[in-house]
Amino acid sequence: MSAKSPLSPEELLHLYRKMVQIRVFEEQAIELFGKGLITGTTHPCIGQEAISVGVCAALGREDQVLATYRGHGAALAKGCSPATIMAELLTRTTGCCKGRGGSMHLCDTAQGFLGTNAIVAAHIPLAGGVALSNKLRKKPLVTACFFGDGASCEGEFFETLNMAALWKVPLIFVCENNGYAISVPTNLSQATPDIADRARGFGMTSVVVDGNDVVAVHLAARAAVEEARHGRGPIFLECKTVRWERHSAFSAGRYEDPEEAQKWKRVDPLPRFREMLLSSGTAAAQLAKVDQDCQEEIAAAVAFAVQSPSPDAASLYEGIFVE
Amino acid sequence: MSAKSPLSPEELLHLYRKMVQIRVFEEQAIELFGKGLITGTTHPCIGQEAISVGVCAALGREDQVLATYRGHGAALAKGCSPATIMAELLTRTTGCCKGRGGSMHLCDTAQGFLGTNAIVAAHIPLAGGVALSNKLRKKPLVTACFFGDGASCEGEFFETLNMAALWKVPLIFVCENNGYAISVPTNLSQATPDIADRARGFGMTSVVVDGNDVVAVHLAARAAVEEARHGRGPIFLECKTVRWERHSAFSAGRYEDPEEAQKWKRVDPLPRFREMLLSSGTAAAQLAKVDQDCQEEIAAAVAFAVQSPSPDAASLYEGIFVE
Amino acid sequence: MRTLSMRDALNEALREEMRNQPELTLLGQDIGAYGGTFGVYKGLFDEFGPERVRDGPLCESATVGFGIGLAISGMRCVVELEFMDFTTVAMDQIVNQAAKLHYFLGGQVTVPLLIRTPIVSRMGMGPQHSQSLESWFMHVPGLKIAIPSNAYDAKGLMKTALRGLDPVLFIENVKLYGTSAEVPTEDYSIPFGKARTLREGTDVTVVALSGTVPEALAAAESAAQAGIQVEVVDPRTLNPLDDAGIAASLRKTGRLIIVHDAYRTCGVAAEISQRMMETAFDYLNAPIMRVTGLDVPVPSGALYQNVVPNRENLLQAIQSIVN
Amino acid sequence: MRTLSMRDALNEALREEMRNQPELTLLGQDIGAYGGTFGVYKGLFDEFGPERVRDGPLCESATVGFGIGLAISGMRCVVELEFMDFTTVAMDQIVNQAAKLHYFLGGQVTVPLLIRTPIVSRMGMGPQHSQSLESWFMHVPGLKIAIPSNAYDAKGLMKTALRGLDPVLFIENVKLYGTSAEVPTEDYSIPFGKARTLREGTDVTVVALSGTVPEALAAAESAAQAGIQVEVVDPRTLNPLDDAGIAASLRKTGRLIIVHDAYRTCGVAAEISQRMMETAFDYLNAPIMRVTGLDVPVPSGALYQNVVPNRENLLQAIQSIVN
Ligand SMILES: Cc1ncc(C[n+]2csc(CCOP(=O)(O)OP(=O)(O)O)c2C)c(N)n1
Ligand SMILES: Cc1ncc(C[n+]2csc(CCOP(=O)(O)OP(=O)(O)O)c2C)c(N)n1
Ligand SMILES: [Mg+2]
Ligand SMILES: [Mg+2]
Repeated sequence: MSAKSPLSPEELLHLYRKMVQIRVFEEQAIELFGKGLITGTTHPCIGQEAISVGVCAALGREDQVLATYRGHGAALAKGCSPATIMAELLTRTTGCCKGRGGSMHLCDTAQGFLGTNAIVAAHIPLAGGVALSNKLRKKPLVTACFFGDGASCEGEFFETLNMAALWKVPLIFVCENNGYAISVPTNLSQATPDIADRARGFGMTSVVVDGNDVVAVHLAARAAVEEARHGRGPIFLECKTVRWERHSAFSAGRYEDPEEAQKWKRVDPLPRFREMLLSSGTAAAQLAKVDQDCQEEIAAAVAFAVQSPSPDAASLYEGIFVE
Repeated sequence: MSAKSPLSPEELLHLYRKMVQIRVFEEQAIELFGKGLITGTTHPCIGQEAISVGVCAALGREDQVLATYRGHGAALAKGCSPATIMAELLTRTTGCCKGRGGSMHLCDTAQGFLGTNAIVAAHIPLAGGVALSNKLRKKPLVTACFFGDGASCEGEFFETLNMAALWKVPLIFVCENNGYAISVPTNLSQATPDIADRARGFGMTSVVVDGNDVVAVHLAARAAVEEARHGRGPIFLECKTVRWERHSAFSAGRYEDPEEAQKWKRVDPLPRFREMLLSSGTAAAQLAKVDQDCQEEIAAAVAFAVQSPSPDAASLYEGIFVE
Repeated sequence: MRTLSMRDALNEALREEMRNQPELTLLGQDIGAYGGTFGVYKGLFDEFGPERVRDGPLCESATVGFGIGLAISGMRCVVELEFMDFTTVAMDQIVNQAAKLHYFLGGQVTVPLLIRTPIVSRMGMGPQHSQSLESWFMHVPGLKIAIPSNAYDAKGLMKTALRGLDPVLFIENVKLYGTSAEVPTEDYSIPFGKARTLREGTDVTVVALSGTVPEALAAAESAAQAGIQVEVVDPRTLNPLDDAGIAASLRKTGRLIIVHDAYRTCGVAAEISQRMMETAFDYLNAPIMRVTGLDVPVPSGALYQNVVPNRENLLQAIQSIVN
Repeated sequence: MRTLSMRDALNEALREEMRNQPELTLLGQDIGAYGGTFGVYKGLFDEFGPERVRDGPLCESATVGFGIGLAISGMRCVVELEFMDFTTVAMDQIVNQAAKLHYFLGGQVTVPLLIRTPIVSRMGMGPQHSQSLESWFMHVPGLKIAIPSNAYDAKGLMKTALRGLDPVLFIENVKLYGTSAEVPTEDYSIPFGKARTLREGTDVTVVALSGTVPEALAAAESAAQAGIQVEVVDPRTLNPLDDAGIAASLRKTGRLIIVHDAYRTCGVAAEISQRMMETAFDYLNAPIMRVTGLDVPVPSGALYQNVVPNRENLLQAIQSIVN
């Protein structure tokens, strides 16, 4: 980052801090899954942190985010507390969703984080509706919706592109194209390389960005948010990235080849950003301090989660309806 | 049609004959509905004949067609007998589907007419599968799938565009853009004027044609069939047309304005084609003969249908399963 | 007291709440100037305009999804699905999103979404336009279900639905739209979970749903002439279901017949029957009977009359159960 | 005789029929090199290649639609839906197309499509990944439904399904994949509609479905120690359902408990119970009981154990019904 960087040192450090926070969180989640403390499944977003961090840093607290089961990063990037998110992964009553949602269903409305979803693409029209509500109520808010390359083949994705473009809602579609839907590589799921092309067919501004460059993502997101906030949305942002070595802690994904499983490490956005910061003059000690802070914060989150109670069977019938 | 017409006089006359056949058929269907002989509903394709006729004339008998509830025209254009189609509208046992399908569910596999469907867009993936079967079995057949502008907003439409483009199946998407989905005009259902743009986003050849010019449709279809038959499909064909004065014989559609309800007549493809034929030297008597033939043929079809028996209740449990 | 048709009663309920609740928004297709496929929205577009009575593209899944998005943003939304058969294309949004979000997100969001959908079981519109699918939705926890049989109940239940915070599926048989009942001009609402006894009797209880209620009342009238006193009970809502109310009637009469248009197997009748066996087995003077739609795809045309129950086969059942 | 796991038995059935039927094609996601989400397809990709074991984009609705298209073209197709919860996104294709086309097109097409879908009710994967939705499909005429509980039945039923001409929904609880049974090396098949008595008894009949069968057998074993002889019957298929076989057992024991993982309300238990009331009321020594999944959205995490039935609450039910 040269002196001409459009971002201030504080801004850069914020991006770094959030990326490290997410990385450490995910490493811990994998460990807890291995120990049997997370029942079901968990989908780390390791290697994709630059996307949620870059986008969410362009949003205000009241702006809204919806994301997928691979959504821990989006939750943290949007400002949710690692402790209540970790407690949710462990399905504890102190979790953000009282332990009912688990890893795939995180939510913190106070942070504008309106939920992650385990049905691929199902949250995309929900995000459309949230954005429409902002428009109808004339609130100057922007909604960002994260989803994968796999989701971009589901009908609801297209239906929402069409409705969003038609009604000009302040929505940013953020496609995290990590090259795989579980085991299916994108060349087996789409005829053309860029998912962004499809959005253009609806007359929408559509941008492709290197999803492993947090500054590039952030600048693209800033521009998109600016457009959307002024009624010139929706905007489509395709962020190219590389998936972590497995689909989830529970299933492997495609990589039989151990070489391929390590591919993400060669483009890992975190060391890349660290390099960039160091070479543009950030002190190594400053970064080490951030690393240390994040380790401590997440360790505390884990301790909080592990010590929290699990919901009991008596609670099962509570809250199916409001009234 | 000048001497340079790419179509022979026989070909032109065939197009004319099919268009008249469909027109007369639909007029009769409306009359029968008015008399209470058609129970349920019926969706005439009056004013849109040039599309099914132009496309189907480019197909061989073994090539396949799938269409919508507004599918009488496609059935006749593909070579189905007016008598069994009319009997089906009247749900008689002699109907092409034994009287079970009615106006919205026509089928004649012997003519490569694989069925019309009453769930908007649901037949589009079916057509994709039919086209895939041709490819897998190395049969040099082409499948054409008709659907409306409304259908082009449904998720399954996009899902099929994607799969068809990915697997390069010999499929022709024929969008009959008549400007309305029941009462919803296209400007309330899509942000951009051309549906064809969306297909381009999947890397597909995509053509817009005047759907009320049977020769233009036919030539575009010929080119598309040629491409698809040689493995260069799928192809998208958007045919712009104007809907008849109502959505169905049962519901009105939007036109409150009687003026607007007559709009289709001003661009009616049938008199337009007749004009063209006459001015390029076809004898009026020859056309009158065709008109007369069609009137007789459809009158006979009506007589056949009306005289045919209705299925009885005992048959209800027959044929739910093959075995 | 004045009488209103069920269509007008529903229209009035919507209109009044649209006036009371400035953020109540209607989504769907053909709900604008057209007034709804079956006219329930007549005049609302003129009064409330295109923002709040919002016609959109034909994509039921995303339409419901947008409705959920509005609802979780604190607005209230009514979505119309034009035929109950089309719930199939929005199934995930209805049962995995609308019904469950409040619960699994730990109560952080509420989903005040009302989905209106007509049953068209008695018009001969064929296999994809004739289904009564209420048991599917009763199977899934999290959705309230109203299924009124007359104008008075329809308005009162609609009011309750539009004032609560839970997702509601509102099911209306189109054959009832034209039927009239006394409807007060003063504001009233009807709580969910309270069955209504439409006719008192001592010999047999007939629980009838939706479009079968007029048939049940007619059969009861005939039975009375033969000296059999039939009690006709309309549950009015399926979730919650008034088990206690039905059981009270059964304890009085000792005999129960359940009647609905839906397919027999796994229909609501089986559930009501089983609940009665669980709570009132010792009062059963005869096996509980069900008179239902046949387990066949509904053919197009007049044969639908042999598929759904009518007063004659209901009368037969009444006569057979008392003997 | 050799033993095979249910996973391997299913794999073998598919493999053998892939060898016998050159036009049998598998569609889905993650079914190729990956071998299927739960490993049922292991090795098929290597043996039969990417044309016949065809991984595709993530779009369940069009995937089923393509499968139907292949089937009506005279090929045979197997589609995998990765979790039963995802039937919701392909609902129209399953129930309005696959189930009904043969019937309403008057028998002109057949739909030899097999849809495999696993139930994941016992893994803690939360509200959108834990549902047993078989009653929905039993409600709709036109679909055969197999729901085996062991390797032997799974292979035999799969063979029948893959040789017939009707659409089949094949439901597999993932908890059973690892369980083993004796499976002959010789070819065999099991007809649909024949229940299997897995344990003989005289005091009470337990009809158990899918993943609850091992629980039922364990409960029966415990009951035997307390002197209660439990007959355990597995219907194996739900459409057709072996009413006569279940009734025969009930006539012998005079008591019936039905157990399934699915939600209680409008589940299959209610249907079986009602059929038994209709045919064997006079043999009932006690009300028919059901032990089922609770009517709550299934929370993520370990609490699922309190949602689905287990041997303990089944044993309680057995003890209470005999007293
Ligand atoms: C409708 C639906 N189909 C299938 C699945 C199973 N599934 C979960 S994640 C996933 C892959 C999605 O890929 P992508 O959208 O690229 O996201 P990524 O996992 O790569 O982040 C699949 C197939 C699901 N949850 N929902
Ligand atoms: C999934 C579904 N939604 C709604 C309907 C009701 N409906 C029948 S035709 C129609 C309009 C379709 O418009 P378009 O595709 O443009 O075809 P057109 O009628 O203009 O030929 C609608 C909404 C349906 N049959 N299926
Ligand atoms: Mg991906
Ligand atoms: Mg149209």
